[in-house]
Amino acid sequence: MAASTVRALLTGCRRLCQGTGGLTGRTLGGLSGVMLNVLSRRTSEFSWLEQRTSFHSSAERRGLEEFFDDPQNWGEKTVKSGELWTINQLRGKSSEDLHKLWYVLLKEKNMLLTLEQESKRQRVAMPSPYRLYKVTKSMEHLDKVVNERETALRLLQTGQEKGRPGEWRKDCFGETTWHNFKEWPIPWYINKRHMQKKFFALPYVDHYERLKLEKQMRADARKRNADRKKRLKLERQLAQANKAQNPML
Amino acid sequence: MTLVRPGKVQPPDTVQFRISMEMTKFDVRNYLQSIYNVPVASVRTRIQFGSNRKRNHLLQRVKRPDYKVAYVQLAQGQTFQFPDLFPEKKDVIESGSFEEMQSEYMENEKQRQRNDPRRGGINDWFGL
Amino acid sequence: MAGRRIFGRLQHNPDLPAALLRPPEPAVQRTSLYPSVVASMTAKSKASRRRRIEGHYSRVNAQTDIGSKLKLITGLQRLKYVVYPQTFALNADRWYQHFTKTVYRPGLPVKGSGLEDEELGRLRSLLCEALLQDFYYAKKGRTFLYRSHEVSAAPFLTNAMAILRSQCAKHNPSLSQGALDVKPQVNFYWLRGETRVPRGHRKGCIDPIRFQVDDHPLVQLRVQKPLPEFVPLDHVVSEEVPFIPFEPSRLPLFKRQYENNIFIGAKLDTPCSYGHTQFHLVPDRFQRDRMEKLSLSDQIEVFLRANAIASLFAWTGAQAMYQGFWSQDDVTRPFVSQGVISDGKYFSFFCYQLNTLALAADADKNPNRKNICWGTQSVPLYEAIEEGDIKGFNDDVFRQLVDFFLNRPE
Amino acid sequence: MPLYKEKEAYVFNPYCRLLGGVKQALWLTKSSLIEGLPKSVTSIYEDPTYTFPNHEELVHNTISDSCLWSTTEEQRPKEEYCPKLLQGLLHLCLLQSCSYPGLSQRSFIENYRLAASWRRESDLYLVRGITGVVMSAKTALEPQASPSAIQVTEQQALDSLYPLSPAIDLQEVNVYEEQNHLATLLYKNPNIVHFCFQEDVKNLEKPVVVQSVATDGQLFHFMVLQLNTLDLESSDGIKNIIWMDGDQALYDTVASKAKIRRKVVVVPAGVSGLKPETFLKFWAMYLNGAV
Repeated sequence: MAASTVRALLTGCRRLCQGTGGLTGRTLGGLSGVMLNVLSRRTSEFSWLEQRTSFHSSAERRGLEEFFDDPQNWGEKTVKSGELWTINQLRGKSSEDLHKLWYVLLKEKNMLLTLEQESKRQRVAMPSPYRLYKVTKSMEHLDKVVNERETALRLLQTGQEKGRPGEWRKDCFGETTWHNFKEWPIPWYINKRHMQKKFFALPYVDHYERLKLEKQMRADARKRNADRKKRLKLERQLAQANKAQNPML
Repeated sequence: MTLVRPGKVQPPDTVQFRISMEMTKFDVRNYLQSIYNVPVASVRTRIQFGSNRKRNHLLQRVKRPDYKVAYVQLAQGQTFQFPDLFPEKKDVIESGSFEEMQSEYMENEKQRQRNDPRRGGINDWFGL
Repeated sequence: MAGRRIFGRLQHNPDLPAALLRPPEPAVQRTSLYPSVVASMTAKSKASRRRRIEGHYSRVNAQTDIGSKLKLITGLQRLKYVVYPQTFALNADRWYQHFTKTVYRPGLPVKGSGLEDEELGRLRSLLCEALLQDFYYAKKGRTFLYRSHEVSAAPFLTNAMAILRSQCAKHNPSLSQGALDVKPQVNFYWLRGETRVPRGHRKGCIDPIRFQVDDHPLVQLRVQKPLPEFVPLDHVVSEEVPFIPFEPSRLPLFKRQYENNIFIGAKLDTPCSYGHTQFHLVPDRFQRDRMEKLSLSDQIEVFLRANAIASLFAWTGAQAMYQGFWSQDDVTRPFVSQGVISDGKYFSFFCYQLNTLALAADADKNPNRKNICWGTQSVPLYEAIEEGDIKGFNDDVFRQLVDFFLNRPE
Repeated sequence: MPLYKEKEAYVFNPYCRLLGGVKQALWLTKSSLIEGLPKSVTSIYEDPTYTFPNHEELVHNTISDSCLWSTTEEQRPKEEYCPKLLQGLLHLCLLQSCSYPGLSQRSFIENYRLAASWRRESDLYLVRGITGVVMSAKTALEPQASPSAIQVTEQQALDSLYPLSPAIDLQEVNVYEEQNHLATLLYKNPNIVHFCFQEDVKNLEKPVVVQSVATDGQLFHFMVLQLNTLDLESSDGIKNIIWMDGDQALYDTVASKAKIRRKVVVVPAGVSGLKPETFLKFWAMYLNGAV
């Protein structure tokens, strides 16, 4: 299952490398890959083709040079970059676009990791280190969107929310955790290893459970009180300030 | 996957990477061939032990994480040289910016604190 | 088992290592009345280091018995690079040329033989029979992955070589007096280049780089008299030995420490101490179709060359060491051996002439002395075996094979 | 399992040690034993025209090469040098093939897989295993015993092993399918008789003769088997004939260093007590069928 997914990804990626999209090319003017998509975000009514023609990229770079930034950016203190992809922006994209965007981000991330390592080695500051955070976050968001879509599809097709069935269960400390089901070569009712597992808590745990609950409630209450106090103090200060400004009132 | 500058001199067709621990030789080969379109002839990997000699203020050992190193030999006679990513660049100061004002001020201060050349190097306290 | 053997050996000769490692330094002839001023033996200076090294050299040179000479040369155990003749490393041939100071020349120096066609035809029918026997008639079971060559190709080559040797012995009487080793062991140990010890208690010392070859040819022929040289010793070869500026570990080559061995496949007592021909089998890992699948088809010939250079150098060098030559006492006559590398179908032929053993950094003075390896590209012996019949038998390869067998000592 | 059979079969493989020894083997294969080698072999052995030139030195070199010289250790262990010695001797014999054209029509197969099965008194017996070297020739060996000698065997009675079971020390297995492969041979194994016995064809028109040589590196056992019958169910009728010449030492001792006990040389260094006659017997067996 996993292997076929990876293969599908790789083939798609190869297609991406061969048929050059606007995404793979680099922008002029020292904008990095993240920046490049800002335009497409604003002008979402443009089709892919129009973007490619209107958005002229430099000659396609191949091979290991993609592990490095644009040579014009070498030695710069700061490199301009676009904003990170928010999850809402990504939700509006088609799956095919997301697939392509994933590899663009991946390459960008590898490039930034290479740059980071090299700057550590040369003991100089990495130019615009925040880029790495932005790429990582974008990838996280993208992953979330893809998962959302998978879940929605699964719900439609099978009515299951999770890809792998499971349920909330208690463990021997009385904690309730999510338990993933798995396939057993031996049926569970004759499986000794499975029967040794405890999905319940004995009565002597009850006391500690209660203590834990109490602790949690205390923490909640403390937080609530602190918030309330802060609010009252602010209100008081505001009232005083208003009074000072308008003594007439 | 991080392309790193090799610590010891490598033959020109060898590229050194730092990869995640889960990646195997075959993964590296497929990754480079499919995503980056790089012809790969052979891949060798090893795991670098991160040192745990360092101690913290409680004299506990602090471990640096281990990482996996991959040496990739390129096929088709390709060679690779790690570029200089931080070349020396001339700083051009824009007119009217804060840096320009700062440098101007510093220059004036230096000028003010310099001794009077007409005194011929005689100390300040000497004379009227 | 091994423990008992080692214990038995110790029992025979309890003081063996110490006695062999430090024989007395030969006395220098005295000319003046007073002893000459020499550097200290134990100081940490360049002069005393030189004195220690020269003492070792003179000690080795003073040995008349070759066995103890070899023991002295190989006595010091340190980490050494293990050179595998059948290596997975890419472009290993240029590295091996550098390690062994060998130039490679395409083409073979051997002249054609004078066998009549009738005789050749008889030999060919025998060879074809052996071929059919092992690839067609004999029922073979299933084998392990990458080991099918051990089932078909290895017995074919062993049988074919034994048959050809026995048939050619009529024309080449030295073969009938010679020895045929099946799966022998060939070892060679040599020094080449210098390096700084990176860590350890000897950190910072300048140390020679040590190499060891442990080779296992499929079959080898040894004879009692040396083969004639291909070119004279002072023949200057125009080709340059490729220089590799990197450490051998970048090939990659790995360091190990174990007993240093110099061995031609038989001990010093053997009457057949000169090499004739070696036969190597290409393992299944390096079969053509597999290399092509890995898009390494340019490495097929490179692999064969590297194999020939490393194993023939090791074998010929060991023969020269058996005659008492070593790196500080260079060879006075060239040593020669031949090699055939085959996977049962494709054959490639190599001739090796050892012109120098002085490879260590302090002995490598004469740039004109180089070892020479002649070789051919691999050519198929036949096209295919179909229905008990051999299609497209290549007579040139066969003739070349017979020529190798007919090469006789003067 | 359609091929499953209730009755268990007895398997002989190289790891079996027969308690009954030759007697048991003879009973299992329904053979009668004749000490010494058959006439065709002894005639070659005694004929001076077939002597091997310069054989003493060559055999000496072969022994010391396989045992002492071919290793960086002091001496090879027996398991290693025994096949090496046999191979060396065979190559030595092969060198003479230019003088005897018949010898070039031979071929060797190493590690040959054998399988044979037969029924003897309603029990199924099997031979399985890997032989050392099998040498096969294009022409069959002539029958060594005359038809009258074969008829004589009818009267001879087989020694029974009573009180032992004839299947003692054989491995019991359930057999699904009976296999038969064809082979003629020359190999190294102490348990000779069984391997020699191979079922060639169901009905024998002409007796089949095979030869075998077994060695442990020092002692040589020569054996010739003539297969007269394949009707092994009953103990009556004509029987197979086996000539055996066992325990022929090729040399007395071989050692890399002299072994001295109480100032007396017990084992001298090198090969000592070389007996070229044993090699000549080997050579005669090799030459048999080619001249």
